[in-house]
Amino acid sequence: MTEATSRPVQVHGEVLTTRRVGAYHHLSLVAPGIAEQTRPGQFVALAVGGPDTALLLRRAFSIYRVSSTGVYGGTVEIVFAARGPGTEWLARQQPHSPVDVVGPLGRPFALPREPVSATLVGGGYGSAPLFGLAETLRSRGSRVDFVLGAGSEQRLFGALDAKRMASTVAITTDDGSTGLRGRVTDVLAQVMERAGTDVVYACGPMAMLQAVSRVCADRGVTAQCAVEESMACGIGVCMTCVLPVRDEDGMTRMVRSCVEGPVFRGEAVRWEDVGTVPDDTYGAPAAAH
Amino acid sequence: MTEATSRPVQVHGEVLTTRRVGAYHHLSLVAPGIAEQTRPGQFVALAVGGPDTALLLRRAFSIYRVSSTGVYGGTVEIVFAARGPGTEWLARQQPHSPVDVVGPLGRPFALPREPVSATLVGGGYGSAPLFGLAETLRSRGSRVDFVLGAGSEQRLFGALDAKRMASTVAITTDDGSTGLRGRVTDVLAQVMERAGTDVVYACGPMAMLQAVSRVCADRGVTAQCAVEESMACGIGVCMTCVLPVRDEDGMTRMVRSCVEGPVFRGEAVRWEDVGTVPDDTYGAPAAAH
Amino acid sequence: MGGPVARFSVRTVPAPERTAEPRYDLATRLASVELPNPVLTASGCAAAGRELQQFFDVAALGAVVTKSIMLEPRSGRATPRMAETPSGMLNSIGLQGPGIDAFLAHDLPWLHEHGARAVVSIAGGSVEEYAELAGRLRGAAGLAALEVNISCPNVANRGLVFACDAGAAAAVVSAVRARTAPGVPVFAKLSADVTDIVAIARACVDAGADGLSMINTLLGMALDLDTMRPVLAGVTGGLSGPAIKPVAVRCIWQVHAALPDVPIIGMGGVRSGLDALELMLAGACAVSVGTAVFGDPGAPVRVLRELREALSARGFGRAADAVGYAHRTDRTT
Amino acid sequence: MGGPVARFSVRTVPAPERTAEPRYDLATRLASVELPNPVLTASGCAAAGRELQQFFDVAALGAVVTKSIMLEPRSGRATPRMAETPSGMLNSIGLQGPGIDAFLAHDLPWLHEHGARAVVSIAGGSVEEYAELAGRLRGAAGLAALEVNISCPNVANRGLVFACDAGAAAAVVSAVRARTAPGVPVFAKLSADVTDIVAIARACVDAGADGLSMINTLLGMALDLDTMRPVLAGVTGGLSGPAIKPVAVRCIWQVHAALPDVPIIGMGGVRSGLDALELMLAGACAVSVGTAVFGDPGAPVRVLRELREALSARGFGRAADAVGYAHRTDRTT
Ligand SMILES: Cc1cc2nc3c(=O)[nH]c(=O)nc-3n(C[C@H](O)[C@H](O)[C@H](O)COP(=O)(O)OP(=O)(O)OC[C@H]3O[C@@H](n4cnc5c(N)ncnc54)[C@H](O)[C@@H]3O)c2cc1C
Ligand SMILES: Cc1cc2nc3c(=O)[nH]c(=O)nc-3n(C[C@H](O)[C@H](O)[C@H](O)COP(=O)(O)OP(=O)(O)OC[C@H]3O[C@@H](n4cnc5c(N)ncnc54)[C@H](O)[C@@H]3O)c2cc1C
Ligand SMILES: Cc1cc2nc3c(=O)[nH]c(=O)nc-3n(C[C@H](O)[C@H](O)[C@H](O)COP(=O)(O)O)c2cc1C
Ligand SMILES: Cc1cc2nc3c(=O)[nH]c(=O)nc-3n(C[C@H](O)[C@H](O)[C@H](O)COP(=O)(O)O)c2cc1C
Ligand code: FES
Ligand code: FES
Repeated sequence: MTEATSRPVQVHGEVLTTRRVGAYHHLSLVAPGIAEQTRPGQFVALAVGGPDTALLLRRAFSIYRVSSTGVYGGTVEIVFAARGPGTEWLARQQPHSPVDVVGPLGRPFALPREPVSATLVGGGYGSAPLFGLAETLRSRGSRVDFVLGAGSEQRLFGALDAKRMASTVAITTDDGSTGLRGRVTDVLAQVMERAGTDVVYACGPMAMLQAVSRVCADRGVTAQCAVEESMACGIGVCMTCVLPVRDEDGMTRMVRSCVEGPVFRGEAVRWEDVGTVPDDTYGAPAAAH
Repeated sequence: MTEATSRPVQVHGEVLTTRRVGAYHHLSLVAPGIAEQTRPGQFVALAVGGPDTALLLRRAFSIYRVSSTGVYGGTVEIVFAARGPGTEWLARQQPHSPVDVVGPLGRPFALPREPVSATLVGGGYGSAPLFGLAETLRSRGSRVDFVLGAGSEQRLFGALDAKRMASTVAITTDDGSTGLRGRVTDVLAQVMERAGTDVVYACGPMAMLQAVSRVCADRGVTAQCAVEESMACGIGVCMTCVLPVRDEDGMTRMVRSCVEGPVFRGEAVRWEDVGTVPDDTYGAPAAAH
Repeated sequence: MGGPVARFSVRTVPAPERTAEPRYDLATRLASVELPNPVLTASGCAAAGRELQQFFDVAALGAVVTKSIMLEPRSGRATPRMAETPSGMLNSIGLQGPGIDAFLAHDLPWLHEHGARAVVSIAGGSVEEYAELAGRLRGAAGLAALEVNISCPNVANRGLVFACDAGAAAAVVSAVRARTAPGVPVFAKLSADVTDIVAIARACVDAGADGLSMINTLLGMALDLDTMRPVLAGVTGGLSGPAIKPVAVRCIWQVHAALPDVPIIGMGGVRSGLDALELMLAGACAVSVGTAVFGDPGAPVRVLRELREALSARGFGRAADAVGYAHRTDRTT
Repeated sequence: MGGPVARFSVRTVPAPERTAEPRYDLATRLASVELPNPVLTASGCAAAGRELQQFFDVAALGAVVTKSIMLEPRSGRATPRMAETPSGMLNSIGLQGPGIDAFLAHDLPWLHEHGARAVVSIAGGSVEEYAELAGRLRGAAGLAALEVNISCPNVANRGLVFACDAGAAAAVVSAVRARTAPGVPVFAKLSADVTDIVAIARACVDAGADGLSMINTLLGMALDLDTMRPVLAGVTGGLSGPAIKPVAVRCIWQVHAALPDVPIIGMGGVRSGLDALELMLAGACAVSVGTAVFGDPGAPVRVLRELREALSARGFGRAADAVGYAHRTDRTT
């Protein structure tokens, strides 16, 4: 697998288009200098609230798609749920509204050197970064299968895109409003079996990533999971976004998900211990005794 | 002289029109329930900054004009200079933008019972509340003369309106870009002489009001001055907007300009002591010794 | 979604006492006095209620906390008296007011006639002055409770603020308690500008305070970048508004943890029903709305309405059940 | 317009040293060390500079103040570690860091190689630990000054924070001063969560501090209204951002008034060049940009540019002339 490096830039972007997609909002932004560098799995951090706002911190969003050509220069697209003051502000923006954008941030999904069979698992808007990934994988000759899950049909994002791109698409919803009633992990093993999966890429709620990682571990398949931790800075300087991750030597460290993630190997993350500092963590208080 | 009483209301207003007028912004707002009650000299307090704003306090603006009829119900018009975050936000609002309005606030200009000769003196956007006043005075048979002053032509507001309404209009600017180079008080005595002025109504910077009050005092003419003090609440509960005013018995009190003003008799305000608590003020620390 | 797994599991805990048809019992107790609901005005942000009556019926609130009153009439400080700051404001009013005589003649009777419960805030420059004020208020009709504003300079001790010294705070509280009718609770209003607010709280309670109010404004300051001098004529001023809410929550939390049986009137940056709920969960049994009134004259009744909705959405049948709920460890989290 | 007459007259005072062609002498002194300009990063808000280098050249700043380093590697606290609040944020990171060995091996050399001046912040749980850190840093290349973060719990004294106790603060400062090379100034970083910040400042200076940094975060807290538990895993956290600027200005003002010769690094809510100027006028000779970096990674260089413009617009030929200017009474106001 290879990893791309990029250098984030801060640009005065502008809203190009806005659109409702089920329960979500889709926004395309003119943000030159970002699109060109973006690899699937990276994210942008947007300033919200406008001048005189009481909201100080940027909001992080997975990059759904980019286009680096066209009359506007580079554009970046995101998909988001309006769930608090920042995302609600963003949902109120109109074409031409200025939006300050920092990106691309974080480490992208690691790509296989050879063609493989890849299964992409998305939960809710978590599927957003998977479509650019699917395109890249396919252009390199890999097989792509999708498993998409959500609370309800309204919260399922990108099923049509997936059908266009993938060999197969399995869909689950908690309420059964579309696809199978249940969770992505109810069908994942079966999909992997059928597709002969070599690598799983996943993005969605932590509980989903944990479950996906377990399914993959059971089958000895690599999982690349994009996590979503609360972030104050998004650029690696504040240490708010950490989670316990095992390094190559098996040592657990509290690792910044904004710069060392958001994509982690599923088996490296200590999912059950997220939200704690395990006693055996490097530098943990318990270890000091 | 008589005084009208009104009961302020808080309404969810909406911007109807916006317009640049020289250095100022003119805004008309749909604000039902306010227009109907407004008397010349009263003001409105507008919430600024939108949701999630760090600006907590309302901004006060003299009511320029009202109309209580028309398809929109009552509308209120203001004229303002964009000079800080609140007024800059207001200047960015577009038709249909929601604006929360409280008004009408404060005591209006006291009106004469009989027809008189009234001279209206406005400095900068301070002329705004004088045009409604002029209309009322004229409809009651009074003679109206205007003296308008400003830093420059760009900052002169309402010269055409004044010409339409008044017997005479005198104009001064600091830089001589229109009218006479100088201050309103350079021409005021002369205008009063010619018009046989019984009462002066003034609104503008404190220094102007002080000078106007002195001219009037010298000639034994009543001055009705609308002041502009920094206000946190605008409704009489916070005590930030006080200035030293002599009452009927000659006792000086720190008086709230939002509810006992903004209109004061010129000779009652201790202009030279504004920004201090004179030693002989009721309840002053010095008096306690 | 996201966030650590721990947060997820916590979120799914069923709220307490969810009943099929929620009753909204908003009553709360300030020690011996029951109020119909927990939303009050904050001292100095509602004068004596009259001006707000134009916007809503002040009798609909739990109580009106009046501007701190002193023995003598006071002119207050010179202007400018306020400066807006990010999500807050500074004020330096200097306790301008009519003095206790005029207050007893005009303000308290007005509140009583209009059916409002009055929590009367008193302020002084010496222990004697506080005691004298308490004595003058004894037996006054409409008086629900006393709030003792001890964030005043102690004339006898180089102007050191009473609230910053446990001994001075206790002396004021015990003098006021001694002169106040037994059925009228005495609340001491604390300042957060101290190294150890729990120590001051304890001293006040030991001295007889029936409850505590917190927090008063934080000491702050702003400079005018045109004049390059302090904005406020009084140089320093009190910082209030949403900016200080995290400090208020922390203080209420600490004091409630240390003194769980002492009723607390919480204040500091409350603008919405959710803010009020936050202070209650931290340990406040009533909540005062201060600076928010300046931006929204109807704020206290709006906060009350939103609080009612917030409590019922969380299955709290009684407002009292929410008091200090965030401390409870007997939940299945 | 408007405002009392007094404000008018003040506004027209000619600014000091207005020259036909303004020079921009931005240099400032941290005691014995001269910096090319007064804008620094704030400890804990810029890591050790490397990440910010992606956005601007950190050598362009007056100095980089590094995240407080401890003797041993530290995992920090559990998550959630932050909560956004009105115009502010709470953090409870728990000083996660690599320990002094890794810092000396990787971070300080990186800063030195990139031409940046490093103000190294140190933190410990005992006087000995601070002293040991100072000793380890002695002679390190690139070290411009030490900032002693005394807002840490004192293990030996029931976790009471050093900065809240004059004696403990002084003990740390004198131990660090004794172990530090004479040419390297030692700044003590004060907390505003005390009854009398001037007393703590004086104790630190008497113990040998060459300067003071202020303010650290205010102790605050937020509750999650879904879980009805504290948002932060660490329960309480430090409040930073524009919300606390008025408190920072007040502290700097008070300490500069009491100790006018002691250099102060000011911080707390600086987001713009005007904010930086405000802290300087209050008495700071340098200004750290903290939380603002999270919202705007380019903030420190932007603040520097805006400060330069603000100084020149006011006719200050030298940044140093603005330091404490708001205290000056020898002006024709
Ligand atoms: C790497 C990454 C990628 C993301 N991609 C998407 C996406 O594609 N679509 C989408 O809808 N959302 C995405 N999120 C979540 C999104 O950042 C939050 O929904 C958003 O920050 C909430 O802001 P708010 O003001 O509306 O809500 P509030 O809850 O009021 O936010 C308050 C504070 O908490 C932080 N916060 C709250 N929830 C989250 C969260 N889940 N993750 C991180 N920070 C949070 C905010 O940044 C803010 O500082 C992503 C988060 C991360 C870290
Ligand atoms: C009764 C009254 C009538 C007014 N009428 C008009 C009018 O018709 N047109 C107009 O342009 N302006 C008018 N003003 C002034 C107007 O309120 C201020 O220009 C405005 O509040 C500035 O807000 P800002 O956020 O742009 O500036 P900032 O200076 O950033 O405001 C900061 C704070 O100071 C207060 N403040 C600042 N300047 C003033 C001031 N001059 N008067 C009162 N408060 C101030 C603001 O309300 C705010 O709380 C009036 C003021 C009063 C009291
Ligand atoms: C303008 C103003 C005047 C105040 N006057 C008093 C007062 O007289 N007595 C008092 O105890 N507190 C006074 N306070 C403090 C408030 O009662 C309250 O404790 C503080 O403002 C925090 O609450 P808030 O953020 O909701 O305003 C005053 C606050 C403001 C803003
Ligand atoms: C996330 C975060 C981490 C911090 N870590 C430290 C630290 O390690 N050492 C320290 O002395 N101050 C630390 N601080 C405090 C800042 O250096 C600064 O004093 C405070 O945040 C006020 O400045 P600001 O409002 O500009 O952020 C930290 C602040 C934040 C927000
Ligand atoms: S969000 Fe600041 S280090 Fe990751
Ligand atoms: S502005 Fe509050 S009393 Fe006048």
